[in-house]
Amino acid sequence: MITVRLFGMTKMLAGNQGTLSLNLVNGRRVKDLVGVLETGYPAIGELIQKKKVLVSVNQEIAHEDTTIQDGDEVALLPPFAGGASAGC
Amino acid sequence: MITVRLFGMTKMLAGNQGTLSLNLVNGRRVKDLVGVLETGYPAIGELIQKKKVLVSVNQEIAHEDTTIQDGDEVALLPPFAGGASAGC
Amino acid sequence: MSMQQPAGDDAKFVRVQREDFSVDAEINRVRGRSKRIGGISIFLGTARDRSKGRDVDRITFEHYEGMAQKTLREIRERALKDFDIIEVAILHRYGEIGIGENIVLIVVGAEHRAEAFRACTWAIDELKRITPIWKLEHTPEGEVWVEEHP
Amino acid sequence: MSMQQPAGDDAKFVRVQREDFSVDAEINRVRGRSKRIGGISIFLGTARDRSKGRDVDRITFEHYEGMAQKTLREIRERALKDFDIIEVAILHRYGEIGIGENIVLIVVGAEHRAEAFRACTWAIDELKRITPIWKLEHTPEGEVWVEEHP
Repeated sequence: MITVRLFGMTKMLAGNQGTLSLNLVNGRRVKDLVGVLETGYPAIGELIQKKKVLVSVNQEIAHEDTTIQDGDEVALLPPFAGGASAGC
Repeated sequence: MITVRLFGMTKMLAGNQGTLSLNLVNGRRVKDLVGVLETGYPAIGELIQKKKVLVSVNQEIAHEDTTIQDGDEVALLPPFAGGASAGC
Repeated sequence: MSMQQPAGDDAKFVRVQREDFSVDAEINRVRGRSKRIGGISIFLGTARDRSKGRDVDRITFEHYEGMAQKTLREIRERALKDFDIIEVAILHRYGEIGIGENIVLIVVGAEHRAEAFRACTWAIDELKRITPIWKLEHTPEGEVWVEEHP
Repeated sequence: MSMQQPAGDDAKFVRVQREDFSVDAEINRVRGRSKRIGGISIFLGTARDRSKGRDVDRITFEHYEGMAQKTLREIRERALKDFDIIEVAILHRYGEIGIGENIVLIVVGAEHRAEAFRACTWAIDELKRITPIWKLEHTPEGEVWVEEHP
């Protein structure tokens, strides 16, 4: 089981769950995780495909071939919006 | 009699007098004032000729043909140095 | 990269916190680093009452605890390496923030002002680009997670 | 040009004073102008302990009372006219100032940060270029009236 942390709009799209517990049955890479997400949360899957939402592993931005180990900290990162008002 | 205000290095060059009282006998323009200064305070006169020191009349930068009226506020302005440490 | 939090300067000069901050206090922290500092460039971001044509009543910031701090520490370290500056402080608030309130602060101290300004503009651009912080705008029509294109 | 002092905003947002100032207080004055303000760019100049290779113990600033204020008011008005900003405050101290202390402050509030930064850098450049303020540096070797070439 992999625990995935959600923030902002991805949390909202998952019914305000802050984490998801997912089974990676067909592989341990980020793209396998995305496949599982596309089944259960198609809106999130689409945002990842469009690169609007990034996947991080251990607080580093990951790529589709990054391997996920047991105990790794995985998160879905919607577009960043720190730094004050829109376009400030 | 024209009263001329001095600041910074021009004040120092005039023996730390904050004002000078000068007689303009040969004309009422800034260049006539500079002529009088060159006699009494040659170091200041030279700085004005080199445009290192500016002359102001009524708090506006003046030119050599600016006329000085009785009661005008005249000042000699050495190079400005506001705004913190050198080259900050 | 190690997940361990470096101690020392980082905690003083990089913070993500719920509470408001004092700009004077952060300036004093930065200027306390060196008597060579002659120019301090500061950016303060505050909550506006309008965003993309919408009225905004208040804003809630969410951050990825740990990764947000790590990212800001990296921005500080790159600024210190890439610009001729002496110190930089980076603070970002999270939680609910009212209109007009402080959100983000960058304070850059340098010998000369040109480099202080350059590093400060770079740091706020970079913060917006790579820091995992998100913003929920509360508007009269409802709540919107904001997608920014800086 | 009239020698009369305009009343109102000028006295609040443009000051030449002996006393120290609080950056937070000046920021609050600027941000109080409008809830549209989202980006505030600030420049704070402080007294360095070195100048052109000389050690400096302290600095004395002299200003042309009246003309200095008039010049700073004109800089504020041109900044408000030429940049897309909402408010700008300009303060300069005079008298004796110790190393590390505040000398000059520019606070620019705008909707967007790019214009705030542009106006702030312009204002400090312009202040140094045209404001009748002079600086006497006290060094271990004596006192020097400083000529700046910005």
